[in-house]
Amino acid sequence: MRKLISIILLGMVATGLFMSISQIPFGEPGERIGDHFINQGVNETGATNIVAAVVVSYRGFDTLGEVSVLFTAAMGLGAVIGLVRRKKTHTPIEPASLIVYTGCRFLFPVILLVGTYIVIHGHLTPGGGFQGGAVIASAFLLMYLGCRGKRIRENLSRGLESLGGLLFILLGVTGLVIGRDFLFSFLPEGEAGNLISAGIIPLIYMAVGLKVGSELTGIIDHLIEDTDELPE
Amino acid sequence: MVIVLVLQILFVTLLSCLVGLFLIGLSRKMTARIHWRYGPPLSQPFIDIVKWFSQTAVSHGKLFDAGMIFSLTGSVVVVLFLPFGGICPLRGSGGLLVILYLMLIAPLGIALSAGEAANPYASIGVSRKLQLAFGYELSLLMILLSLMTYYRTVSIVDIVEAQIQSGWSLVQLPLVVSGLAYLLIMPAIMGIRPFEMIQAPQEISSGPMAEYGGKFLAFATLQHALNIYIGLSLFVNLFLGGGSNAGYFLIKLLLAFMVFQVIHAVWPRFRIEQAVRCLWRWPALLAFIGLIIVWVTTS
Amino acid sequence: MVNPVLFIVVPLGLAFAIPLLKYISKKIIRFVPALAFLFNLIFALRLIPVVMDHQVHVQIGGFIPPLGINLVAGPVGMLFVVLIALVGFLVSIYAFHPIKEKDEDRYHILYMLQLTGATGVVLTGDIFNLFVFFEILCLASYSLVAYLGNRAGIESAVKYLIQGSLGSGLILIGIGLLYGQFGTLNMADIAGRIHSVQSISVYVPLVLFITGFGVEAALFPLNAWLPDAHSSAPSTISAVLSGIAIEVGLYAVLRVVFTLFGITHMMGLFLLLGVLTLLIGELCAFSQDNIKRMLAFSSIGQIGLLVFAFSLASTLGIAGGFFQLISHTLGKALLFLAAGYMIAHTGSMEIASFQGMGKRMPFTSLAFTIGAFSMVGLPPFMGFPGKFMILKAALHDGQMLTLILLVFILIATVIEGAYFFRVVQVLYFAGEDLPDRERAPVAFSRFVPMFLFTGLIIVLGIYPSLITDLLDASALELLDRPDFIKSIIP
Amino acid sequence: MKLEILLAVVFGGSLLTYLLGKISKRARDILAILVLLAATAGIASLYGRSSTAILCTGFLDFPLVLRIHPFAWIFALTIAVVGLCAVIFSWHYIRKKGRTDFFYFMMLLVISSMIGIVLSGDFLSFYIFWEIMSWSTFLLISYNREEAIAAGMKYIVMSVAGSLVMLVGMISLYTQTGTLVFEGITRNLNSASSGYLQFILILFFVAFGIKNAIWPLHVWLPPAHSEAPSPFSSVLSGILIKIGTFGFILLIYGIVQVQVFVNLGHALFNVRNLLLLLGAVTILLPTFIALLQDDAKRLLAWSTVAQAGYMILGIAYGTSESLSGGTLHFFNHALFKSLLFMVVGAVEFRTNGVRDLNSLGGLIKKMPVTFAAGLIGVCGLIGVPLTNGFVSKWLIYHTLIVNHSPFLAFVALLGTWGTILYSYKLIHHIFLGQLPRKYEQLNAAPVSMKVPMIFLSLAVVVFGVLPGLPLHVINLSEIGFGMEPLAINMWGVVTGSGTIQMLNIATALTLGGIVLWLFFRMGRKNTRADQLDNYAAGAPVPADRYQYSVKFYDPLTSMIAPYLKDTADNFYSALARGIRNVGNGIRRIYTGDVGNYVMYIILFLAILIFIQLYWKVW
Amino acid sequence: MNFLSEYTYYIGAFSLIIIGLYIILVKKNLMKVIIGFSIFDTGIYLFLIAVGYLREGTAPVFSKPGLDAGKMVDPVPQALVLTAIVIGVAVLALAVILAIKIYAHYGTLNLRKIKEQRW
Repeated sequence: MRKLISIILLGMVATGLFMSISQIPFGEPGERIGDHFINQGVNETGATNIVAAVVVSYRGFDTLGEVSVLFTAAMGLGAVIGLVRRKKTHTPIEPASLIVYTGCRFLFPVILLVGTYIVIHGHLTPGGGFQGGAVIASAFLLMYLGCRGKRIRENLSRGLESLGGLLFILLGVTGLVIGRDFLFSFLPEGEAGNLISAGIIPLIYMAVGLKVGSELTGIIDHLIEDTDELPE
Repeated sequence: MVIVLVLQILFVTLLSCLVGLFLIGLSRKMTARIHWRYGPPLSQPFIDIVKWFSQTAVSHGKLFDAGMIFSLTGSVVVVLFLPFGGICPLRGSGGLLVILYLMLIAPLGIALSAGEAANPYASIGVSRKLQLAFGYELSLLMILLSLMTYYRTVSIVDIVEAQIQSGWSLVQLPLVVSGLAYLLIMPAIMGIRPFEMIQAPQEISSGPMAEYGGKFLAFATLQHALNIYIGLSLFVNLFLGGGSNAGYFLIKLLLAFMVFQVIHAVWPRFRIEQAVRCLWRWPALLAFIGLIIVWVTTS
Repeated sequence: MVNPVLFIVVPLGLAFAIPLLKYISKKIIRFVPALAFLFNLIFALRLIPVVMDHQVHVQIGGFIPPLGINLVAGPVGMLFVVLIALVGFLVSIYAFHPIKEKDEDRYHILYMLQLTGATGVVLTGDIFNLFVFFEILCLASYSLVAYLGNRAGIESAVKYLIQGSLGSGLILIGIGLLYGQFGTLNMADIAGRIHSVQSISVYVPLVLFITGFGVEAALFPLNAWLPDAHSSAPSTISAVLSGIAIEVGLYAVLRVVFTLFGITHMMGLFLLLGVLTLLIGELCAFSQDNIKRMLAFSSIGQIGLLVFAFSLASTLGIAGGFFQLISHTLGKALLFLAAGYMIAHTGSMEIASFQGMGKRMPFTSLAFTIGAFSMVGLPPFMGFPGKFMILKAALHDGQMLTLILLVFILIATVIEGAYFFRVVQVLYFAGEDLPDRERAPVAFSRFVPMFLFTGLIIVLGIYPSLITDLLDASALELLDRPDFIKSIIP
Repeated sequence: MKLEILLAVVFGGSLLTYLLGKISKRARDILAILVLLAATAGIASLYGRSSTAILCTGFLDFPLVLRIHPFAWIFALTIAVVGLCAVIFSWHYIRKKGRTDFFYFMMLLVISSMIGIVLSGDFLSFYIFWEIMSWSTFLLISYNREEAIAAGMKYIVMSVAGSLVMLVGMISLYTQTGTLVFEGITRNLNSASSGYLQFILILFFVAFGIKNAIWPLHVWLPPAHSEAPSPFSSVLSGILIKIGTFGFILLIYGIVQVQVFVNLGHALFNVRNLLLLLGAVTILLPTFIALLQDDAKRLLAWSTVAQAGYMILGIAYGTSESLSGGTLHFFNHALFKSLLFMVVGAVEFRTNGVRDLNSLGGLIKKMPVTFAAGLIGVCGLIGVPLTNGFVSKWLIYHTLIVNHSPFLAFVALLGTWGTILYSYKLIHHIFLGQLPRKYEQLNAAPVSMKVPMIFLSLAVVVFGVLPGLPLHVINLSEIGFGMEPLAINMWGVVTGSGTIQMLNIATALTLGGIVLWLFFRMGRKNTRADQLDNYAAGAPVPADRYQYSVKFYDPLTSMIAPYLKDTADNFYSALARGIRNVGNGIRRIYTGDVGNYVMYIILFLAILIFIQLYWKVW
Repeated sequence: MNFLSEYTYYIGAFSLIIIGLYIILVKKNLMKVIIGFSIFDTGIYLFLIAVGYLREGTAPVFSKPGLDAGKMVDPVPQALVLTAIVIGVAVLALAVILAIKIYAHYGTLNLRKIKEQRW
């Protein structure tokens, strides 16, 4: 009965959607603000990776909102779990096998390096703060899977998190302080292609990378703690 | 001019009391005659009143006396408003409505004094008296309203003069039904059999009169006499043309009384619910039809 | 005059800073939200006279509107910013007293983020940015509903999350469709081009937006989450949810309907929807015996009334709608705070357990009664001018449909009166008479917000003309689209 | 004294009383009485003057105007006087009870809002004061806890419904005439079609009918009056009901102009006949329901409903005599009804809470002054000639008969006889008959209760004997309404087709009384017998005390009881139950299962899309 | 016929969305509903990217100097998707945690049984 109703309803929604996309030509180059970004993107912002330019400088406010969404999620998680202090004594878990242990000890710094590379070169090559941060977080995830029982210090990750956020906001506010708009890139674009270029985009991306990395690790850390005390 | 008024007032009150008492005596004499016995002398009520006044009465408190005086005053004042033949002392100050309202002072006064007497039997009597009054009021109101609508006036004196020109209203075509209804409720108004459960001597122990003795009994009888007089005079004035002078008026009064006295002599006494049911059935229907006829014809 | 961006950035910055402040001292964290919203309140109030004659536009990142994101601080926007700042500030004072004994920094951060999201939604002029801030508001609300961690809170939070994120998904599809057709994300830009396209492909995004934002704005079939969320959240949060979150959802629907799509001939549909929501909200509230669920259903009812007022699409109707919106926000926030304080005292949410509260907590019961009387619309309080303006607009409108719906509104108001007065009677007159001395002390942090709310309700009830000119300006902004478009895209 | 100062004094006074109550109870009582004294003096000083004053220039860009004219003056004075008596009466009555500050605050608030209503010059201030009166009355009615809560709820729901209907009527008048001030509305209302006028009349008729307790809308009154504290129920019954009457008069005579009202709409089915019919039913049914009541205050409450019917008859009939009859009856009823409630209140105070008629009796020995006041009040209620009720009833009967509508007159007169029955029942069960053993040590009503009672009973008698005083002021107001006034002199009414001169009736009664009293004293001195030493005509005298009160008018009441079930009340409770069940049914929509909730969202989306696909709404 | 070939991406995206919705509507288990959400989100992201796609377009990154601007894909939807994905992650993380807590409280994930908050 429920299936039948949902099929009928979804059929109606689908017809609506299909009727509406008849106006949107697939693949044809309609006049869009994207063309402006592609043509003038490099010389306006100095970043070769146009997507990064759009994400950070043109629509920087979205990214700020983006970061605060992630921050809300992290805080929400912490609030819902409601764990205050990490309980020292918890059920002993058998250590991972030797191969896995040494493998992850070896791989951990490499993944970290790759992550930071992606963050730093966000404005040049595809990637950026979010993707780099995710990679960094995956490094820590590997640590948790590999050598059980090791934990990052709780308030370190939280400190880094809020530091990244504050850095982002301070960069934005300096734009205001110097009399221009919020998130105005006050640094020189520099010569496209090399590392120190594209105004404040790299700085923002570093702040975002720092924040996303520490945040996702925090989330993973919370999730792992929480699974310990689940009723068997 | 004021002296004439005072004289008229004295004349009307005294005469009405005398007529009332005489009628009570007459009714006793007639009932006795119908019952094949001699019956007390005509002047028996006067003798009783004198006797009662000489006895020491038992009183239950100030309201007990005040209530009785209040009720008798009410009846006396009503008499002043009713035209006695040509004379109507308080002609200009309010018509039938005022009479109607003044007529309710008497039962109220007796009810208050009987209530004060704190005798449960007296309270039962009072409740019966008020129920009976309410019983016949239903039809009486309709009859009076039909009269007032027919003659387009509220004052009773105008009605009497109108009847002098155009003849008795009993015979006027639209008022016949109301007149009939009035005939049916007359015994209840006067409190004579078949509606005698309040004044009847046999009911004395559970009537409002239970606690009355001596002066109070005298006042109660006087009040009963005036009540009979008022009922009859209303009937005569409203339906039988009221008489141009006192003589005609008294004759008509006597004739009307004789008619009801005959019924009084032979009829048994109703219980209170039979009385109310009887009053609310035929007389009310007739009065209602009368009112409709009058309303339709004179609109 | 301050740059409107700061209304979003300052609370956000402080929210990010709280974890760091924890190192300095645990005590001051409780005062940070109050500080942030006091700042917002003061500067927003200073900005209102400026906004009254011309809209303030702010580009982010120095790029002109269709390319970058721009903030539009018109009378409507500032009206909401002031409202959010005011309620946020007062409720944050109420929250000086900790809700759960454990450290509260997460609560304060989420609380600030929720209201920042709301301020962002109200100010932004870009649909994707609207979606992002809307998402912050919803996400913070989900976690705050689950904050107490008890059985009811978690269940309501899950249900709220599922329905909310479904709504957000639909909004995202709508944004995709709009971008596909018009190639721009700026509201004014889209508004300018909306009529150049064949109808069905514009209608579907409209419907998607209405459904998506409608979930948060608690229109009839979409508001199943509201009763559970408001009754199981901590009372400060239900005050904010009822006072601000659904109003901001309604603002988003209004902005979409009036400015973005500018439809004025489909209003009959919304009139019916509004009255349906009103009737269902009031009828359900009538048969509740849990006080917070009753207040939640009454919020649904009031939202129905607001939708009816706004869909009259006349300056009178919209100004009346805004006035009733403000009176509902203040009234409902006061009711939830008072009810929360009483629940904390009696321990149970059942109305029957509030017997004799008039003696034990005289001030809170007085505040609750004034809030209830204002919601029903009795004269000396703020509800009356609101209802009066809506009725005037409806009768001015004069169509047959409006008059018939008016009858239903009257019935609903009578029902609303019935269940509010029942609670007032339980407070003062039910149960046996307690001796006077048994009076519970009123904590200072609980006294100030309730006192200020009550004061505002009475002052605005007696002198409504204080804010009517702001309301007329905002009605004008919503109604004449072309001037809104011209001012942003020259 | 300017109008807005008067209102400021009264409203400020009520607030001050509440605050002062926190400091010293006695000061608060005195202040309450002073405030009302000042109000009475202020209103009295406005006699005969008709002026307007601006209360506040712009509330939602509507001017709030105050207006005083003779017609409003009568109402204002009655409100102030009866309010003053009630507050004096509650000096002792409320002392032992709880929450006395709240009681005084609400009492003064009700009285001041009523004065506000009467003095208002435009519909908006009229409505604002009306609502303040409603909710403060609600709080006062539910003051007595247990059953008073249901009574309060019933009252407030009906009065909120009524005031909403009035609000709609008021605003539609605004849309029609462009202004809310009464003069403005009367000026440009003549352009309105008769259908629109009838619609407006129906709306206002419902709103004022609820407050005036016309038959189908009277349901809240009996429980409200019997559960409210006695001083308040005397205010409630005496004057609050009459605010509806004031509204009627204002609407029919002030705004819609009576000649327009009289010949409005179809010959038979128009608002006037509807009003007259309902007025007649309001007289008949409640009078006989009052007969069946065993609770003193409920009996009086039903009697208020009945007396309100007389006023409606008077007002709706449209001639100047009927208007003066209706208004005079309002004035008289305010006096004797509040007196009666005070009498019952005093008895209730002394026997601490006993209102059941069957368990009282014989209190005349213990509370003679209260009895005297009660007797005069009852005579006023019946309309015994020397009291004020008689004149107003006579006026109403006279117009009905002369203007050829005898059936209405019949109903009214029958109502009077019903009044006699239940008033005697009230007096007999409380004061007459045998004194129960437990009330032997009862002492008389305290002085603070005696003063207002004596004052009111004097007023009842004085205005009974000298009806010219109130009639003169009523004439002034009728001239204000543009109708030709009544030919009156100090002692009564002199109309062509029937005059009443209270002078003659009064002298006749007093002289007759004195003569008969002398005649009575002529005989032997009576011996006093103890109350219980009764004559039982031989039947054994019952040892303990018997009071004949249960089923007092039994054969009559058992005959009419089956016809007197309060159908309106059953209808409303059925309606309330229906709404509750619907509510319960509807809330089942929220089943608690997220699957359904998500289904609703997609359903909403699908419906909107279906609408577009099917009907091309866009 | 060209409809199918021309709009394959859109059809793919919408079918993912419809499947996701179907799962949310029909499934009893909370985790399956959450999975349904992720499918629903993926469908939306695919639709957003499809909107910005250009036939034979390259990624909008000027890694090598000689790239032609005209052939590049529209970067804006990609920016939007980037933000939307992170929002999706945040919501899913919260959903999972709440699912864990639900299981801790109720002992079951069957949505038809978690019905205490109703009416």
